[in-house]
Amino acid sequence: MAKGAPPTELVQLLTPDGDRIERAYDSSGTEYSIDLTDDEYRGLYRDLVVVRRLDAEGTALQRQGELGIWASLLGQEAAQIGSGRALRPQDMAFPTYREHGVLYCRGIDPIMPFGLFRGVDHGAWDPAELRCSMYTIVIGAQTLHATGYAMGIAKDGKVGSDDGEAVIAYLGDGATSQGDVSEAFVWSSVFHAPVVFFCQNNQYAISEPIERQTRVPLYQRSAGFGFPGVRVDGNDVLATYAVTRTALDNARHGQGPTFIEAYTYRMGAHTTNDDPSRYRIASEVEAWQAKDPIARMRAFLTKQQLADDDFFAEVEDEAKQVALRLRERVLAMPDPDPLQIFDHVYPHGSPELDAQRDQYAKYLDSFEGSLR
Amino acid sequence: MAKGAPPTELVQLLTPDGDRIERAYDSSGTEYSIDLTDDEYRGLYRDLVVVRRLDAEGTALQRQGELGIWASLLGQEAAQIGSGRALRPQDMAFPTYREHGVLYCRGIDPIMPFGLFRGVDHGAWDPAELRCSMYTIVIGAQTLHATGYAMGIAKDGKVGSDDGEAVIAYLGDGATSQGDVSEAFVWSSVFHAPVVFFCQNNQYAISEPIERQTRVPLYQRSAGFGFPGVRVDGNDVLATYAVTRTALDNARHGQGPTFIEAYTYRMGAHTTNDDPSRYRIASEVEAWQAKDPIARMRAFLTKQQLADDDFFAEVEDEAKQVALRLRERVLAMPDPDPLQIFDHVYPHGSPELDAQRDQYAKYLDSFEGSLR
Amino acid sequence: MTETMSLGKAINAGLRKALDRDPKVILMGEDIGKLGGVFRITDGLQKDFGEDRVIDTPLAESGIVGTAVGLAMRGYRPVCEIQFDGFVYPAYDQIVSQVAKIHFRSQGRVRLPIVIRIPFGGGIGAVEHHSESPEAYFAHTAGLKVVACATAGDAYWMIQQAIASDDPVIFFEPKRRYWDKGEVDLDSSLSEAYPLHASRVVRPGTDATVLAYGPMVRTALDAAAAAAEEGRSLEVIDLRSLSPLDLDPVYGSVRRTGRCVVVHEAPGNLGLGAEIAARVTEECFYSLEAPVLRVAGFDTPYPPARLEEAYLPDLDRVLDAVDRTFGW
Amino acid sequence: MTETMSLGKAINAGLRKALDRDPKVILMGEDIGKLGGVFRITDGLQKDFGEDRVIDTPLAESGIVGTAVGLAMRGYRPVCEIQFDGFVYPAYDQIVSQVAKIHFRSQGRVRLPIVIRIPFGGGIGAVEHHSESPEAYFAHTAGLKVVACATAGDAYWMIQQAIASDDPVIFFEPKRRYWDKGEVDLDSSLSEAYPLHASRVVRPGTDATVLAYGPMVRTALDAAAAAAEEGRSLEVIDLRSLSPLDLDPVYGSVRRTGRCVVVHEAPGNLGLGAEIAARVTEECFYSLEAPVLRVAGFDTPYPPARLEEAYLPDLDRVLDAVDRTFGW
Ligand SMILES: Cc1ncc(C[n+]2csc(CCOP(=O)(O)OP(=O)(O)O)c2C)c(N)n1
Ligand SMILES: Cc1ncc(C[n+]2csc(CCOP(=O)(O)OP(=O)(O)O)c2C)c(N)n1
Ligand SMILES: [Mg+2]
Ligand SMILES: [Mg+2]
Repeated sequence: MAKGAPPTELVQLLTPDGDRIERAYDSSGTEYSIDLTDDEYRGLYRDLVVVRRLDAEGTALQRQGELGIWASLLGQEAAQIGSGRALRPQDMAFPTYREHGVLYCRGIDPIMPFGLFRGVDHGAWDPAELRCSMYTIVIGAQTLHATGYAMGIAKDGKVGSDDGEAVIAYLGDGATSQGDVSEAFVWSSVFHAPVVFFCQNNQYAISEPIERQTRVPLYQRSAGFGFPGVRVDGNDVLATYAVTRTALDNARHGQGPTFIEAYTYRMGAHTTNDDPSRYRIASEVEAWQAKDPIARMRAFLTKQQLADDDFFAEVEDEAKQVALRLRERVLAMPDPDPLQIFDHVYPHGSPELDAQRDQYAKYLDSFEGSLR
Repeated sequence: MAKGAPPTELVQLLTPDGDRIERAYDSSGTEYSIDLTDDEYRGLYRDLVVVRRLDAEGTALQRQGELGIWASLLGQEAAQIGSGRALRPQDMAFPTYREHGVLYCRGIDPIMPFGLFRGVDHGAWDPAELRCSMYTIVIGAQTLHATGYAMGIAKDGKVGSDDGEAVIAYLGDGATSQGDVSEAFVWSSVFHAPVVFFCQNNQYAISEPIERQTRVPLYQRSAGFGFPGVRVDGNDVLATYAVTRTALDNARHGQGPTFIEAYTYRMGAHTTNDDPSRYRIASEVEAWQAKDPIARMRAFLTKQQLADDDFFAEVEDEAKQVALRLRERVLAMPDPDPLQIFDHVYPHGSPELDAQRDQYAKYLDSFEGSLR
Repeated sequence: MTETMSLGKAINAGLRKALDRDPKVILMGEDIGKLGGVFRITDGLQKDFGEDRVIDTPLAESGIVGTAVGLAMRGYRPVCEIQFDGFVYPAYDQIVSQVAKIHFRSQGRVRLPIVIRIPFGGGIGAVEHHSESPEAYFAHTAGLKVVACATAGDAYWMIQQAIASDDPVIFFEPKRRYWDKGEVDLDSSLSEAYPLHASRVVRPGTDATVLAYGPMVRTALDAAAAAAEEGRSLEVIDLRSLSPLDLDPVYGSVRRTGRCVVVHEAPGNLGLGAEIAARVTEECFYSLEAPVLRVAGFDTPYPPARLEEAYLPDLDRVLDAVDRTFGW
Repeated sequence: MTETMSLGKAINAGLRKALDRDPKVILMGEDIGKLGGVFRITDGLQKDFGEDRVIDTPLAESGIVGTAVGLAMRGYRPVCEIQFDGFVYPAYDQIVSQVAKIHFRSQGRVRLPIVIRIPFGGGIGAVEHHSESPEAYFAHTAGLKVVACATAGDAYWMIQQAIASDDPVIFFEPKRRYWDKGEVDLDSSLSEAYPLHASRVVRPGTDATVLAYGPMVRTALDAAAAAAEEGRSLEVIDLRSLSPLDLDPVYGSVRRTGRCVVVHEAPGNLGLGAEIAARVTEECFYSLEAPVLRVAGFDTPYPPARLEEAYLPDLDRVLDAVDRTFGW
């Protein structure tokens, strides 16, 4: 603990007005600061804008009937980019269903999650190759997977140095109520696993406000399991980056797990199926608008003269182009062949399923002008 | 908080040598003291001795082949009697499978749990009548039942006064790892339910030492869920009584849940099936022997001249008599009729089961010298 | 008086009646309050009955069911909503080891009149875990009763009967039929309504017997209509109760028709069709002209939405199976 | 070389071989370390392979299986022990929604070579939750493979095969047969051993076919021996693999005998017997002289120990069913 530093509940390095705070301290007194190059600051801004634009494309595509559903990250860009950029290449991420921004930071083709939301697949990609597990829909389940994976890292002797590997497990505020998440806390603590639990407290689990999950600030949850909890301003990309990086580095150096509560807000609906007007008032949303993660970063860049209008316009344009390319590719995604239903149930197949596939193929072929 | 009082981790009102501590403070500074009548002190001693004797009878009966298994409470008498006696008549208890001492305090016929361990029933009694739920074997499950029951108390408006009702949920140290227990913590906190979680940390979950479940003292677990945790010397019947009574009274007055960690030791095997010599050393057991809950209460009574040898002999004799009567009744427990298998699957039966019962009855009757 | 309403609205109306009738009835679940549930099945109920009776719970299914057990012990009649079929599994331990067994364990001293509502089945274009048909997992569990409604008229009464029942009831709602409209008889009474645990012939016929429940009842009826055009008369029976099964009407039917096809969305392997086939064969051995055939989901995880049409039994697959019973 | 050992010891020996063969194999569970498991199946393994490979876990089954998923993603081959059948349900969500589905979800990119060992069944005089037969809950779940060993000889090889398999395997161990001795062929190799997912005729016969698995194989064999004394020849088939089922040998047998009885401890309703009866009837429709009959646990929760003898299928009930197939 930096002596004399006033511990604060919320770690913040950038005020909503875009003013830099030199150093911040979490509730246990750990100090956080950040010193990036100008390019890096601009890079973070670019990430935020591109990811918001990609996300908007998801929402638009759903409205146009091209996706079954879309889970928007609107408002949570800083939490995702800050944490996602804090990952080192060797690290492994376990997302929920909303971490499009994290995938982007991992360098994953933005089309990846669209298979799932379009309904052509279940969100299939190679976690080992992309260093990012697949989306997990069952709330909380991935936190145990992340913990087990991190136990494996420790078993492999891949902790204890700068080259050490670490795991980040994403979860929502609602997820903290699930037994699996508490069990992941127990396991990671007992086995001292190199895992960071990154909770985006976006204030809602669908319609339920955070008060339905806890009476005390969430970041306090982990101490009683034996590892530190930090609350960071999740709309502050710099603070999120700093806090996550510290936690990941602690993990990779063998100091065990950390729980991060990124205090943020879901600006949009839970998913495109949702109607938030039924459960929250406009003034609440407006209040959060004033803390917008992109506006604040833009104000910072402007005030520090790190970027001008040309830059902002260029980023805007780039985002538009990326979204356009994405849209085209989504529209071109082919429907899967019906017989794919039988694929990959087991690594080496099963005689029963082979028989079912054959029978179904014959059945399909029996129709004139068969679909296949 | 009593000003100037030094918070301690372990609340203790009676040293292992039987010396009284006037006041004790938990880690948040809450003060505990106790002032019982001489009769009450002697009563607690009597409870401890009788319950240990009843428990020994369980072990003996199992060794003689009269029970399938027995889960001994040896060493945990003070935790159970202290908490059990702290209950008021209107309170409700949710035990695990080891709370024979709690049942005793509830005034429940000591034969009750023997049905389960003998295998003639599953431990059937009327929870509403006895103000004590049935034994629960699935680790942790009962903590949610207790929480729901406590929510019902609140719904019924039965909190907020001295007549308020409260619930006590028993659990072990191992149970704290189960998701259900954490969920019970979430629920009880969010709904401010009048429930006390009473955890007997007997240092082991079968063979696994407490270090396999947590890296930090267990009583710290609840704070992050939004309610206080207290560690009490579970071998000190006075402290356990005082802490539990305070927590229950807080609950009944509408101040929500408390988590109590009764720090104690399982002196015997996990159950009669277990062989603790495989996983713990004799010197550890010996060290705990010095903290024996009965010896310490006896020393206290002696030092304070509250009891003499006649009293102790009389209690010993009473315990023997109680155990003897119990033994006779256990031996007399009849085997159930085979057709009872079909009873009580559903409150109003089911045509399918009725048919199965009839068919089976006919089948049994088809044997010469039918079993029935 | 009868009223036309959607199946979803009928459940809403039935829940309202149950809340009205008995102050001990409470609803619990995720997002069932202000939002009215993701399918709006509880729409308006929290507003009218208060937060004390229509409870938005923390996000944990074991917690929902486990606390419902405690509330039931306290004298309440909890109705739990599981948001989607695929999210019931975290509660599986509480359901199988506690809800199903406590009455037996207590030798009848503790009743748990708990209803667990589960919107089930596919056909709505959803992502993984939102289209499961887990009914066999519950029907195999002694101590539970399991029902599935198929029409608005049944839904309205069945949910009330389930809540009034002293048994724990797993109540399956055919989510893709939530918007299907039907006639609801509002004048009947709980005691007069068609019994909860009875199957029902929903289309009489003479040539073959088709059994279905939940979302597949309409599919079976569509198939019967199509078959009729080709001169084949199918008797369609809505099973309604999956545990206990009410198969006497089925046996009667199969003894007449000699042919039987069971339809469900759940994977065929160890699905309800297996049990029904086994029993029908045992009871109607000498009447059967062909083995009981099953039209079911394939033995794979539920596929992505763009494949669900191929995965789900439909009119053609039902007719194909009927044909096969004739060609045996 | 063959050696006589108990079934429990054979699993222990098989686990030891697997740990020896592949450094990625790890064992996880409650009390499996110093204690060697409550049934001593892992006795001595932690001592010999270290705490890093034989891991005493915190007390939470979802945690055991959920972290096993992550370890498998990292390249390990976790073998999880569930202490007793009745304690697998807290892990049910992880098993059904993750273990069973991740290979499918990932289109084959993620393999989960996880084995979940479950001592199952009754007959040991235990208290509630310690005598369950939950195999149907898993066999109904696509994406899992499910096996049950019945003899020491099979146990030794099957556990090694299950661990070597790239599938997630639910491995049922007949706990009341842990102490039964049998011959174990130690010289065979994994590739030469009798295949994991194949059933096996364990006693040839001509008059009726009796199917069993796990603890009931011995019961079926005892019944066959008794029947032989009365001049009736029963063919006994040990199913071994419950998912997928290997029924070709069964069909062959039933086509010869015309009679089939399935035996299991699990409740009859929607137990394995239902699926087998349905399939055998479909495949052998014209060969069957009587419907496939089932001898199973009653459709009740598992009773207290003093009633389990009455609850569990035994020699007499098997013979009674065989008789009934002759009297049909
Ligand atoms: C086990 C389970 N129960 C219920 C759901 C349905 N569901 C999907 S998202 C959601 C809310 C999640 O809230 P939170 O964890 O805060 O994440 P957020 O959506 O806000 O990012 C719910 C209840 C689910 N997916 N899994
Ligand atoms: C869900 C579940 N898993 C495993 C078991 C087997 N088991 C019975 S007692 C026990 C240890 C319990 O330890 P703890 O909670 O500390 O209670 P104690 O026995 O020490 O009183 C275990 C693992 C069980 N009963 N339930
Ligand atoms: Mg949220
Ligand atoms: Mg313990």
